[in-house]
Amino acid sequence: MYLTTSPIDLAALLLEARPGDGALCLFVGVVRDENDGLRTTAIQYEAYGPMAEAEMARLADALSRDFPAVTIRMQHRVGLLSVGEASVAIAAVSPHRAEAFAACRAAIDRVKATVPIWKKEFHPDGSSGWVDPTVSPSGTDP
Amino acid sequence: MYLTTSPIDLAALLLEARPGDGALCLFVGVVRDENDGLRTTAIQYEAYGPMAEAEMARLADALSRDFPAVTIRMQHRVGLLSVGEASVAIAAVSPHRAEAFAACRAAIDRVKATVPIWKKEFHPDGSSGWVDPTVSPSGTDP
Amino acid sequence: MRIRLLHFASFREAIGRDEESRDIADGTLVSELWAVLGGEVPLFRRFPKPPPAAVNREYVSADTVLRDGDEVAFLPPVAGG
Amino acid sequence: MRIRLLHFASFREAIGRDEESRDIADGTLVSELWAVLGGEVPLFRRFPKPPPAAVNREYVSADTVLRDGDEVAFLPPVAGG
Repeated sequence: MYLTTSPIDLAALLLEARPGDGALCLFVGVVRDENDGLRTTAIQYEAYGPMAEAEMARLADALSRDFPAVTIRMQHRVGLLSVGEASVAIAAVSPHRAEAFAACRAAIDRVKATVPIWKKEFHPDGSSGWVDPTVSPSGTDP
Repeated sequence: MYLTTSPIDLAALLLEARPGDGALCLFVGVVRDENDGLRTTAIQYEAYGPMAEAEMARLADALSRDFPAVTIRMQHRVGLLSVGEASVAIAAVSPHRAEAFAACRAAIDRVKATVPIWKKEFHPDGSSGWVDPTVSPSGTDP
Repeated sequence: MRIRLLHFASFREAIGRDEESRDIADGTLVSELWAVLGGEVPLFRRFPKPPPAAVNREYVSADTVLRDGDEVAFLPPVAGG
Repeated sequence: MRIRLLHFASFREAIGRDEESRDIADGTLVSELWAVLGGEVPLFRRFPKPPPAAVNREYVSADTVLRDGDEVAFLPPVAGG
């Protein structure tokens, strides 16, 4: 399961190293208090669950082909998250660090580009809005 | 203190995010069971302690200048480590992911290049040897 | 033939439901289904071309022919991470 | 004048001690101190030029002039991480 409604267990993701692995790169996306100049109090993550699971599995397969030495674990949280909570975490372990960094970076970039997950930001004045990275480049961050 | 003789507490390194931070990149170097084709059972890390502390502080200052949006935490372990134990951990948090990855990668590269720490590898046959990255390129890994 | 149509995020809010079944003509293309929805939802007419679409939980191109029993979704710009 | 000299890792093992005090001539350069050590330790003579050196816990160049009370170390190739 790549999606979770519970807080992401980073320690569990970190347990991945095998005896031949010398490098672990972990990326964690965290809910920020601001996006494009607007204050954010919380973010609702909504997924097309079964497709998001399938798409992340396809992504994991593609990453295994592109980075054969790397083992990758990913989790994406859905539901209502507060500022400071982890929305996504990706752990990449490999014998050497270059491919751990490269695979981890590729993984988060691809997750953001193709996995059917959406987020609605809530602002201090009670307003809210869906983030559209195609019209607001920094909406793709972190 | 950047050096520690105790196991690195990854959870403590991860506690770093501020409300404006949306990205965390953690790198962990782990003792591998093999280096340059030789099996490894353990590694002894030795440091020029006071200089290593000073050098890592200088490194942290330089990284703050090069990546002003990023907060970095680093720990390097010294002493005798078994396969699978973390030798170094670097956490970089920032508003966006690009600079978190870049700063984390730069940090581990610089730690390996300049901090006065040495490692002696122990092999299954009882032999041992100091790792010299200048004659064995992959000795610089992870 | 009959398909199942799912709606997410801003599209779900615009159309006012998250799921429905629809009878459509045999041979209907993904792009033609989008045009039908555009007749019902003003927001959808603002798209110069159909948004990314999924059939049976995989991305497909707009010229894909729909089949009976398909699970279809048009996807607003994704924003995971 | 008197300096404190520290030895680490392979250099420590080659010279057989981790620390010592030495009396050296005023104005001795880092590179000259290395040459003195080369007279005592065969391994050190195999270096075509002095290895990285630290004075008072900072990297210095080989043409640095040593001063009384300095803490000096020649550093084998570092291998942290």
